[in-house]
Amino acid sequence: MLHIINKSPYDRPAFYSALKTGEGAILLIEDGVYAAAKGGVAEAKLKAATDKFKFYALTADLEARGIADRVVDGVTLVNYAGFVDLVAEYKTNQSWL
Amino acid sequence: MLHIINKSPYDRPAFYSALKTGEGAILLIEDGVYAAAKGGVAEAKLKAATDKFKFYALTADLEARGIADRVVDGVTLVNYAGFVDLVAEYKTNQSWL
Amino acid sequence: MKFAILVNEGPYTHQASDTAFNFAKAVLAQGHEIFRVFFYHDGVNNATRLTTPPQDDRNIVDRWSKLAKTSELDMVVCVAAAQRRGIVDDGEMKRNGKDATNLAPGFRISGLGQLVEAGIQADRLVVFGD
Amino acid sequence: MKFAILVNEGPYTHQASDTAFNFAKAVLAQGHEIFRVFFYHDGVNNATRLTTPPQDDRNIVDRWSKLAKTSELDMVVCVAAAQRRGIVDDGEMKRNGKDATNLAPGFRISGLGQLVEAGIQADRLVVFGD
Amino acid sequence: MTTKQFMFVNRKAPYGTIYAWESLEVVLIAAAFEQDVSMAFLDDGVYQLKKGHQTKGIEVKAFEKTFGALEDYDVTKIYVDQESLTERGLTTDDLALPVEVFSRAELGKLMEEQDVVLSF
Amino acid sequence: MTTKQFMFVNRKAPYGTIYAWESLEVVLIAAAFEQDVSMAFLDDGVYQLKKGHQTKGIEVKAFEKTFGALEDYDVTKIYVDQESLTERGLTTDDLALPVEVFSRAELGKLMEEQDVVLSF
Repeated sequence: MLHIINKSPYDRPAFYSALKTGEGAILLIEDGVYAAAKGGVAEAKLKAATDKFKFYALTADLEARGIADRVVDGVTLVNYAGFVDLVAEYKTNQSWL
Repeated sequence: MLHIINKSPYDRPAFYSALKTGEGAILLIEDGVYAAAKGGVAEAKLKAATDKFKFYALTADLEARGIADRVVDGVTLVNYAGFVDLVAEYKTNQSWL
Repeated sequence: MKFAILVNEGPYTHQASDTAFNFAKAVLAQGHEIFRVFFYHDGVNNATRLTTPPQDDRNIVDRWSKLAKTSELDMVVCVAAAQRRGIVDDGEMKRNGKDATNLAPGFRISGLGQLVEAGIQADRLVVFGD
Repeated sequence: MKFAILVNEGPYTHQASDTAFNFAKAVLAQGHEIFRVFFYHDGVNNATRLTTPPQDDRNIVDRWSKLAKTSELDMVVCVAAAQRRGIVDDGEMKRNGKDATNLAPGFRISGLGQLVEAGIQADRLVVFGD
Repeated sequence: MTTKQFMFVNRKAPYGTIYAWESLEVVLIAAAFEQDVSMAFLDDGVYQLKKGHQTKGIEVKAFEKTFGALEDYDVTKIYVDQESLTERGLTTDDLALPVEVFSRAELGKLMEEQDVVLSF
Repeated sequence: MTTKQFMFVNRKAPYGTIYAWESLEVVLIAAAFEQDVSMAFLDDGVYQLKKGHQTKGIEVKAFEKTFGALEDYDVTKIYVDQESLTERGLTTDDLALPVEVFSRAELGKLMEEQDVVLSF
């Protein structure tokens, strides 16, 4: 399934909570994209989960926050059309609000 | 100074952030009162800080959440009048939103 | 494919309404259908025609209204959530003894059943909130 | 002692407005003075007279209006935040070409300077938000 | 009518925000539409189930009673995350209604089987 | 007019919510009232200062330029929490304006000296 995360991993437990559910795809949007930034504490957690999850991040949100040039390797960038495609691809999606 | 915390320690970093600032008084209100509940992970953090901070919690918020009967020792219960008194007592207060 | 969208936060304060709007446009651009956009919790505040945002900023309410018109979107505001927060159409004004309305064009007020129906009828429901 | 209160969230969604209200009542009951209550961010949504909460629930807007009347509170809504969110009085209606108002009794719309002034004039400023 | 699997994921504490209460209203409507409804409680959402809410002091309506009505609506699939309980020092004895306790990974599997997941 | 020490504490990321932007509006007004203004950035608030905001894609107004205007308003006390930077992999080179970096305990002392602390 597709997990949609819009919260910073430094401010809310949403990202880590979703990681514990097992497997699938995780799309980072809004403040959730901070989980995809290199150099932070969250980087290691994301990398450790790449065997279970495919990671995506919304380009527009990365750009807005000035971190589009420091995305962790293994995270696929998508635009809003790619967001729609991901939702269509997975039968079930969940927003971790 | 008086630090006012209205966020659950399990959902936001506000409580732990305030603890790191040094010393003074901490008033727990709204979802912040979960930091004063016995048995949770936050209990040890609160207890470890009692040498630096005086802890208070708003009774009405503890009661609403059904945890008024399991408050960690060393936390003083106050009503809204006590909340006002605390604000008056300390020259500076800060809400950790 | 048929999409439904749930918006749970009001305009400007949270990015939820912005993201939902950009997602909705992309759904349509990809050739999919939008069965319904449902506004719940503070999301009902997207439906007031009384906002006047700064001129150099986007007009969140207007662009939802315009998208509803050009793409024949069904945009539904939850009646219970709207009553709590003061979003009023003619019917609600009369029923609740109010003296004004503020519902923007393209929105209609209805029950939560419309959200559940959207979940049933659409192939995908996506939630935007805080 | 002179208190000022800042309310940053709207009614019902967050507890901020409830806590601020109970705090304000206690301030007055303790014999202190309230210099001003300022509504900012989504807090401006406390100032709409168009809400109709369920009958078994508290009426957040009305009780602020009543407290303002009985205790002669100065309740100020930030104009810039109000414009973004659609809180309108007669002056704003005319200035921005709107066709309705929704400001509740006891509130007035003014600038952010009123918040800074409250910080300067009051002995204590307490912030309620999310 | 088509019957779908609706899961309501509750991750927020009660009373600090209205999400728990307004979410419960959707659950009841979905049940009235005879959908296959389940509720999952994790993170601070488990606090919603803590028994003994006394909200008179904060002047906010308590909704503990409404949880009691869930069974009348045939909503009996109430799933709770073990780890979230443990972290908060709670056990099922503290909760206002009977629940099934799962690991986070088991909850993940249940989520995956749903048609619609609504989170508040 | 009385001059007081106003500290604005910023702990929220930009763009996900409007708090950072509307907070900055208060800072400018407080400066216009010739108050002794300082800004503290900690937790996710440090992300507000990250340079290179490109908000065209999300269609939201960028406010990085407004930070540049702070100096014109004589707002030069910009305090940043070292631990918050480190946790996020940021250094002062990543920031849009010159700042003073402090430990959390030092920031606590600065907060304590204030007359009014506004947090957003």
